[in-house]
Amino acid sequence: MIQGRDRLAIARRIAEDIPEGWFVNLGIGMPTAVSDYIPPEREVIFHAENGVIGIGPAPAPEEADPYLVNAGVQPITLLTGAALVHHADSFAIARGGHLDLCVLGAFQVDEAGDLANWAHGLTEPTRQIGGAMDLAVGAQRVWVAMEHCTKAGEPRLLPRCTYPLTARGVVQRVYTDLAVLEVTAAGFAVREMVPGLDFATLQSRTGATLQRG
Amino acid sequence: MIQGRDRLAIARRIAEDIPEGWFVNLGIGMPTAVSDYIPPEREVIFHAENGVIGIGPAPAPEEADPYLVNAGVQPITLLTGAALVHHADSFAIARGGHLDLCVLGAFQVDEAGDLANWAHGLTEPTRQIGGAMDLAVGAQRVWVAMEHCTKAGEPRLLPRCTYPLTARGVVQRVYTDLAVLEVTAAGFAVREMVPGLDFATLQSRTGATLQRG
Amino acid sequence: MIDKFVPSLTEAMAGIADGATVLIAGFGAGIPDTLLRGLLAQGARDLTLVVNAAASEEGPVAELLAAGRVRKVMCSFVRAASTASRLQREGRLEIEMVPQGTLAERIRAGGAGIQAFYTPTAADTVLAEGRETRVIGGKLCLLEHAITADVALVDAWEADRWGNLTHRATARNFNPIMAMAGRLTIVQTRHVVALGTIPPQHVQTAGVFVDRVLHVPEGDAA
Amino acid sequence: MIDKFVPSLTEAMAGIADGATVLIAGFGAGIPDTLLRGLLAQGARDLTLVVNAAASEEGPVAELLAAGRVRKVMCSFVRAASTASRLQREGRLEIEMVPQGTLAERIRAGGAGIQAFYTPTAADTVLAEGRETRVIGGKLCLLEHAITADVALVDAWEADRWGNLTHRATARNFNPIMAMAGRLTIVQTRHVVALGTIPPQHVQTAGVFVDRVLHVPEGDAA
Repeated sequence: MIQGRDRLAIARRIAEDIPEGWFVNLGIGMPTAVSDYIPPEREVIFHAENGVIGIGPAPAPEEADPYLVNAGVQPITLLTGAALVHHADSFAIARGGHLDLCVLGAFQVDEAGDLANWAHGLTEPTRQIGGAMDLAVGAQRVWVAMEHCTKAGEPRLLPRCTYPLTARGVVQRVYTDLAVLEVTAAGFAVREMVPGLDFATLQSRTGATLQRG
Repeated sequence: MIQGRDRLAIARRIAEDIPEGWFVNLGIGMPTAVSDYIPPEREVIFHAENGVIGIGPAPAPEEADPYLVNAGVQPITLLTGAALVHHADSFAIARGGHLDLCVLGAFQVDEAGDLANWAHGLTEPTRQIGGAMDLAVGAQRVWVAMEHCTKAGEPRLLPRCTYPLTARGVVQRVYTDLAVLEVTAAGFAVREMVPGLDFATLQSRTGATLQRG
Repeated sequence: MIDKFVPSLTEAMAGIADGATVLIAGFGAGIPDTLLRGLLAQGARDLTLVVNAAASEEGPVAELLAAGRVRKVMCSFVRAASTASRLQREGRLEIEMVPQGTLAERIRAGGAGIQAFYTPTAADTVLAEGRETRVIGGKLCLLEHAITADVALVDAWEADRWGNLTHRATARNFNPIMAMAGRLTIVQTRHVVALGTIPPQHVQTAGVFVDRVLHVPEGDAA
Repeated sequence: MIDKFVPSLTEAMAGIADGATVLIAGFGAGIPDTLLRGLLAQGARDLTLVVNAAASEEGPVAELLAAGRVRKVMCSFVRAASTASRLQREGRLEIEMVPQGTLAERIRAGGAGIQAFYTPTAADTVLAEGRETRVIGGKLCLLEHAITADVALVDAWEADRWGNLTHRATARNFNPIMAMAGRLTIVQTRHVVALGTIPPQHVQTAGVFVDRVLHVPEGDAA
């Protein structure tokens, strides 16, 4: 039995790859935890769609300020050096190419780098576009954090997304519970597997054909 | 010999027609003086293209702050209640319909309300577009302050402008040294003449056919 | 003397017509909740609401929806378990999904006199189906039109009698741009300050965008 | 540790290539005069300058023009008695006249990832000849493209090591939006402040837009 990374371990793994000085937006859900694993001496500046540049650690519950929340409407603190702007200015940052990285959750990613993360289908009543379409096309880099398969065991890494797209050809890397993969011209290239996992097993859990290393 | 209004008297005449509570942009030149004739108890808020909302009286020369200027790069003061914004936000005010009035200088105005105030011709090396095109199409009302004729005695109020246009069909009123005229569907209607001036004389100094009051 | 303060919620909400488009600011924080209750009481019907999220079964937006007062919602986020989704399934509500950044930019464009713009956001998604796209600077772009509205409902932290506003922390969000885009911009403010209290360089929403201001002291919901 | 301060004007201006497009902020106040002298000394040629006015025969913009370093100027204002007009008459300079609000909006669009927009400004003037117009919402509009630039030269009053800036009074003008639109944004600041000195809600240009900051104490022109 392979011990895959849990959600926090995926976030921690992503944090390892973010260098000092980057401006980064973290999507709602799994990506939000990434900032918890950036060592304090490494200055990385996190952005939220609702106008925060420089999110600090989560406050103790009794110190939460209802006027200070992130894009998931969770209480936050501000780093020393933070800035606050309005929503259009905040998305000017996201859409204008000023974010070095955006980490998003996804339902599906395909080997062309297409991203599907807002609906399971067009008639589905839950439609969580939020800022994902803006971030996906606007950020310099898009990394995805997600489970390798659905709870039902269906692959999420596909030759072609079947859910409605968020954006086309934008994903550069995918971090899952099982592996780190890069989207290349030849498709998904496996950069890293969790200990004990072999390539054939990873391939069996993946809808698209994987490239070695 | 008719005593026409001088430049400051034109400005004073315009000031009479501006009610309390309006947001007003004053163009460079003659219009700038309009604010001097608004009585202090009548709150009118003046805007400048370079990001000022709430221009106060001109400072004494020794109190001029080089960091605080109007769109003519003249020193200004700020009213209590003023706000400062950047250039795009300032033009969002002008272009977004938020100014009740813009008072502009002009070379020519025609009976369709067309305004020409940025160049005498297309090859002329002085081209002072500045913010006039933005203001002329964006403000709720455009009033023009100008001499009725050029120094050479040529009329400036015409059936059709001969100089390059700033904007088409935007001028509602013209205040000159001789008269106050309104642009109507039937052309220029004379609302007021300076004392001693008769209609025939005014018509003789005007390129377009005038309508009586 | 310019004084945009109104003494009551009824006067704040006066004149909103049936069929009006209403911008509703807020994102977790900065929601004009008192004005929304005022809109509920005021009675206007056949409304179009422009709001970031219609994700709830509670609160004044859900109540407006449940009361059958809304024809259409433009938003970036709906949930299955929301009044909006239920009404849409029942064929009683139109929902237009708009990416959040495009929503913000369309509202700003409306306030700034920009009629329409091209953006890469959503250009190669189902949201672009049947709509105008164009390649500009090598990027596929979608034409998006400005949003202006009859009414904007805005929350503020401080306001002066000219309508100059500050917004506290992330309660800023949509408030300044919705204030710009409303033909009638109505503000609820937690604090009233004397003219000149807000330094000119710290005004976050200039009074030029504001029509009426209602003082709603914090914790006071009426 | 993020530290955007550079110790010298030479380092501030390093790497500006021939053929670069350079945004030059300022409007009476807020002109990055030291950086402009640095650009003059740095030597890049064949430049396109985007600046509100090219109206003078003196000062560093006129010197850049006179030195034959500039291919094109985009501006809203030129005078007959200016170096720009003289060079244009001699066939040595291209001048693109842009209405000031359109200029500001095109720069903001560049910084905000908007590829192009429709505006009524100048739509029925000679500036629109041969260009795309369209009636939107009953208004004749002109298609205007975003301006992005290789370099933005920006003036500030205060800066911290992340590049958060304030601008004093009307020295703000084009500075925040040009900072957004430059791929390399270089700032001269009158004052250096510790991180956190500028309250988050009072930052006028966020450090996310800034690459390098040079301290130029007031009155010191080098």
